[in-house]
Amino acid sequence: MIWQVDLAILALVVICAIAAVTVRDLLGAGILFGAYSFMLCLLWAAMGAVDVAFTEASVGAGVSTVFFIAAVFRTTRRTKD
Amino acid sequence: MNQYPAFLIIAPLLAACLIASAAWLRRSLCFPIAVLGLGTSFLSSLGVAARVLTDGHFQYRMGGWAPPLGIALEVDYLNAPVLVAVSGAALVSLIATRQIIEREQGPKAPVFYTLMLLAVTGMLGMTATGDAFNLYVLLEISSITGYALTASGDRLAPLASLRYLLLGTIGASFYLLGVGLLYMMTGTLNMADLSHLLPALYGSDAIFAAFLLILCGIWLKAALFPLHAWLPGAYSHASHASACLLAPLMTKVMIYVMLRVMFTVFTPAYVFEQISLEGFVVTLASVAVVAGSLMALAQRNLRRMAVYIVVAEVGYMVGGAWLGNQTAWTGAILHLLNDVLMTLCLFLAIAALAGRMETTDFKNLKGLFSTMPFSMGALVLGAMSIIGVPPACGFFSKWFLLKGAIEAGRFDFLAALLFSSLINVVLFFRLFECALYSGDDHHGPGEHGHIEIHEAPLSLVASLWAAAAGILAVGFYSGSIVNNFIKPALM
Amino acid sequence: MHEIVSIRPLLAVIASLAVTPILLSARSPNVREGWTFAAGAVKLGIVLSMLPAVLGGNVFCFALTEVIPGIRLAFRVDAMGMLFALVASTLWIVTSAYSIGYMRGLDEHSQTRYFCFFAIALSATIGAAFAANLVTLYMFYEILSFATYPLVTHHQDEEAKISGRKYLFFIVGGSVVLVLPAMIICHMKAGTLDFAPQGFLAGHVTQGLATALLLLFVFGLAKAALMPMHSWLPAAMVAPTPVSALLHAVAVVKVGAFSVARVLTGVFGVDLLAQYGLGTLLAVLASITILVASFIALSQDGLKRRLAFSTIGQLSYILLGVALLTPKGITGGLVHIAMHAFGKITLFFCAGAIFVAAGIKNISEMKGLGRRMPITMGAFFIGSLSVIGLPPGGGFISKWFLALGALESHELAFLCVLLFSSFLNAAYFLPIAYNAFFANPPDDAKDAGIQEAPPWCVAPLAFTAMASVWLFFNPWPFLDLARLAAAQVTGG
Amino acid sequence: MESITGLILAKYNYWMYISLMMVGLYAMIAKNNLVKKIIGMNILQTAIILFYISIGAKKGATIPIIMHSEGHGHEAVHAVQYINPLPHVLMLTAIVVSVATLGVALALAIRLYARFGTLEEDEINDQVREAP
Amino acid sequence: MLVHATLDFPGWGDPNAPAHLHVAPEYLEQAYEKTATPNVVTAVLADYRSYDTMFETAVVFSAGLACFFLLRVQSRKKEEEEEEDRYFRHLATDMVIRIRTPSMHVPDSPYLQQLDPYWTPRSLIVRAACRVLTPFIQLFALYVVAHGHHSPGGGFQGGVILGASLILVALSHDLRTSMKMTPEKLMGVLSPAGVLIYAGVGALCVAAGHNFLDYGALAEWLGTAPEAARSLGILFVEVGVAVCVMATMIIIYANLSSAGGHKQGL
Repeated sequence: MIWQVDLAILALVVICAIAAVTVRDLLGAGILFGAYSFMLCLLWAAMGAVDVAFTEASVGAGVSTVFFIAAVFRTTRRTKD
Repeated sequence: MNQYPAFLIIAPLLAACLIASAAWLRRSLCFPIAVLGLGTSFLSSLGVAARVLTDGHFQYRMGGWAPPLGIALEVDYLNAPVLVAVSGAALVSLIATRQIIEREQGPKAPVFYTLMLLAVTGMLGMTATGDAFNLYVLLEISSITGYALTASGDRLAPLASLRYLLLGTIGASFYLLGVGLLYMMTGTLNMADLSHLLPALYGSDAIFAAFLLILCGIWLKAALFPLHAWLPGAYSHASHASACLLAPLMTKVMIYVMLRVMFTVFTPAYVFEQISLEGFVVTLASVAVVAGSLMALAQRNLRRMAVYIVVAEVGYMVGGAWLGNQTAWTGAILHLLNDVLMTLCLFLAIAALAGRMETTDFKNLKGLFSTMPFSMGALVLGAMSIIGVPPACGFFSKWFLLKGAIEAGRFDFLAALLFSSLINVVLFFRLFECALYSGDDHHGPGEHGHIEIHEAPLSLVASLWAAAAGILAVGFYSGSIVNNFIKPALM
Repeated sequence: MHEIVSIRPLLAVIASLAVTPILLSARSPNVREGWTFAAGAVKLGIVLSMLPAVLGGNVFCFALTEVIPGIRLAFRVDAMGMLFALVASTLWIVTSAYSIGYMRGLDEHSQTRYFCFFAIALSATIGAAFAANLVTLYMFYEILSFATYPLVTHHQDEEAKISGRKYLFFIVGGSVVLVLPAMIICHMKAGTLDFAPQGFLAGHVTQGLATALLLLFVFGLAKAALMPMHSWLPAAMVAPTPVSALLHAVAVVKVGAFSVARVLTGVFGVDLLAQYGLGTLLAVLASITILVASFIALSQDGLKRRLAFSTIGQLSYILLGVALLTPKGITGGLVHIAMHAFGKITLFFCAGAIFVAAGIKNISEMKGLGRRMPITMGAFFIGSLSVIGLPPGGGFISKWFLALGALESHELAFLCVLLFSSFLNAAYFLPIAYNAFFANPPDDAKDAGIQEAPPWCVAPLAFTAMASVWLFFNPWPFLDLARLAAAQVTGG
Repeated sequence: MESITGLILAKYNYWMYISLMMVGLYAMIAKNNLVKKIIGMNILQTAIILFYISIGAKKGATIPIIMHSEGHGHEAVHAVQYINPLPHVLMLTAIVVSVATLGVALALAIRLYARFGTLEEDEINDQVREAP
Repeated sequence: MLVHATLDFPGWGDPNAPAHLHVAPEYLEQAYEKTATPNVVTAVLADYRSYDTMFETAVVFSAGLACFFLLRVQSRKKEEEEEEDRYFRHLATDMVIRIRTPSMHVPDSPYLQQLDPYWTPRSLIVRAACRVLTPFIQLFALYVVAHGHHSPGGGFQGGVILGASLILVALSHDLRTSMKMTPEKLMGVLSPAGVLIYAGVGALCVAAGHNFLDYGALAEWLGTAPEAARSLGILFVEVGVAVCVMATMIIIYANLSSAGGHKQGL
């Protein structure tokens, strides 16, 4: 495995995580969380944990994001922080 | 082949699934199935305890795989009585709260039963399992159902429940991380296997970090002061039915997990010789006891008072476990069992009272001894136990705790315990003073005045008295419990 | 000395407890009170049935479950316990009769509750008398505290509440904070808590620890009302008079004094106390209490309050007697349990009867009362004599033995205390009787004629007054029991 | 200097999981918005998953699916060739747990919004204080 | 503290780290022989540690139940009392009718279609694409479940994908359409049924005289070697997991997106 790619993905993961908690829009936060999950999925695939990557792809990037969006749709996008 | 341990845990799980299915078909079946499930579980726990008495420690291999490859249930002197207490208390509280559930939840009552059963499954599983990761999964089952159960209550219940969820998840994550560290350093998840592999690594910082993380996680879940922030809200706003199930069991099972981690995974040799945290933890426990008692004193509502008593009781057990001598451990384990009964009795009584009036504020309790004599009678027994009056069981565990504190030379903890007992006297007699006197101040209705007895539903009162009788019975036989279970467990 | 294993002690304890459900569910007051009497009779019968064997030097034993490894809930009926149980169970019947008269006479509320807790309190008293070890004693001691709380606060007004709080604070606080740690230390040092006739602590404790333990016990057992742990007692006089009578002249305070006596002899042992000079220490404490309480009593106008301070003083006689550590002194102390009980209960009954019949609570209003209530005031006079320790009151016997004990131990100071306090007793009791018979009544009550309390009230007080006199002439079996007990504990 | 760089490089996954955990904890504690807190919670959980997967990683090994063919399936399997499967198993479970927790948390958030009309914790607290 | 502890860790990817040396090799070296399942992850998940996995399924189940419990609004009367606009579209003319008061008769005819208040015309392409894609996704999901022995995947992933495909329908059409395809009642029964299948297989093993979840016990009944029986046992429980997960995902989505009303989703 190529450590540069690995490192790049890791960096992206952290960036997405920080972005998801700082962005001032809950819908955006949800989407960024989806991106974060997807990056993690790539990371795990790179580490050889295919089953986990598969699950993370379907759960984290898929269903969780949908849950977030559904919840935000039912409540509000507004956030103070 | 002895299948009791499997039934013990699977019976409530199966019953939960059956209820969830039956709810769509025939609602009236739900409650009997629930009772059946928990009843089977209780009987199995008795079977397990009997076997432990004759054979000592034994193992049940799930899937037939020997640990550390597979997961095994390990039943020994320590958890057999805890299993009996948990399944028994769950059964009692299920039967007791039926009316409350049906009234409050209406068409969702079957879901409530299912959640209750799943929570009990999780707690029983946590108690019986011999695998550190399996414990996490079961912890999450009882937590997730616990969040849902606490969210059903008054207006503020969802807020309290969400706070509980966030803190609870932090606690569980810490535990998981700690287990991960242990796995990384040893390569196994089985508790017995861990205890064999760990001595070689005792100097390691990672092991120390793992121990701290696991402890912090458990303390968060067990609501040890100052990590107790979630508990008062969660238990005082939740529905009475959920409080009756969770308050007696959840913190106690977490204390059991702490004992298991201290005794089986890390041996006392590590906990008390390699690292010297006991001074700090016992001080913390003393503070917890005092703070819990004082906060209870500040409450003007019976239910909130009871909730803070739970916080103080957690301090008792944690302190006992960390005093570091046989006597204090005996006290902590015995108090764990007793506290299940005491808290159950207390919360059932509160549920009974609350069923007959709007709030449990002290000012609403006037004249209750006349109108609800049976509920109040049981409450008196529970209060005696919490104060520590023999022959109620609370006295005997307090005895060991005090003795352990003296043996360890921890007079701060001793003072905290005595102080808390004194505060408990004040707490309960303040309550009884209200309840003893009817509304009019002087010379009540006289001999000829007739007071209508207006009791809680029969099932609730009967269960309440079952708990109260349990308090007395455990009190009378606490010597046998100590000799037959706790002493061998500490060998 | 034989140990007889028998269930009788347990039966004696639960006899009155067993009727509480019946009392609670009884529809009519007559049924309720009938059962109260029945239980009292059964209890007395059981206690009496054990008397001959105990007088013969035997001991009844019965053990229940093991509550702490090595410690069982157990009963052991020896001479000392028998003496106390006999007093308590006899006086219970009398007090029940009196309660009926008093409660009905005043049409008090919640009578069912009253009789129930009365029964529980008595069970606890007998249990304490028969306790075989410290844990059992502690258990019944605590149950007694809780069972008497509703009785003390029976009137349910603000004063009763405050008194109830004070009562609980001293009694429960003392037992939890002082006695419990002391018990645990004893268990740690000696490994047992079973009362031994000559104590079990000998050889296990140093002088400093023994002193500390002694202080923890005597102050922690606050029912004995050793100063400064006495202030609950006058406060608790807000209770209805029969409660004050039985509980604060007989059951509660006597359980305190009895427990202290039991702890001194059964835990420390006479030899240990003598060896470390602790007897003298306790005797000094008791003497101070006696004198101070007597002086305070002099200044009280409320009859019940004066009686209360008198009780505080008299209780310390018992402690003083035991603290003298001589056979005569201990005999005197123990007999004083019985003699004072009969004398003081008479006085309380009289106070109650006066209140029921004339509505008077204060001594200053009692001038000339003897003409209106001759029987009551006559009984009061006899009771006073007994408590002061003048013949023909039974109290003379106990004071005599106390004085002998003081002589025997060559402590003339304590003899002086005894004599001087008796003088004080006379000073605060005799004027009451004198004024009642010889002073002129206030004008409005001059020609009232005879106005006695209801017969249910008068008969018991007449009975106890006569019993006091009878005990002077024939102190059997109390004196025999006390002598036997003193012989057992001093190893003589 | 060399050694520190080496240390950082050799264990960079572990450093990452710690920083992710801190991000998650920060969001859970410092953020005011409930959904933000929930996101933080999930980040915390995934950080731990990352930690476990990093434990399982093995240099020069392949995914834990045993190579086999129907004919001669019984040649010896060398553990060193395959990545440690156990952490993967555990983390499958952990992911499931995290999505379950997420569902419950969001459900609670919706309930709260329906009742208080806001997701900001301080605003909810104000409302609670005004009308207890 | 964590940072300090990290210094004590074995290096990343070190094959000689203790984690790799104790239990893991045994799994790797024996799993195929004993369970006839090449995917070691699946073997460990559903056989060695199947007790864990059963509770994992139970966690999912309880989460679904919790969402249902927390959000679902069932009292129909209350809903109708709420004053709420409802929109209907006449299919033939595309005319939109608004009905306001609850007392008014709610038309229930095949020519009218109820619309959400926030309704926006949806892209035909998205709709059609979703409709076409859904069966393939579902087919793939079934493959994932069934082929979990050999390739990455298994009951859980398959279940999630199945659930996701139905959520996709709900997203592209509306919640009502998907609720018609997957009625709440069916899902409500399927979700516990999944756990029941799992625990039932375990209980069957007990009935056959072995320990709970010891699939080897099924060998006699299935007429196969214990290894193959284990493999089949894994398949059975995977199906249970898939059923439970699928049903639960749909329940959670339906409740979250409609805040419990099940009337109008996203």
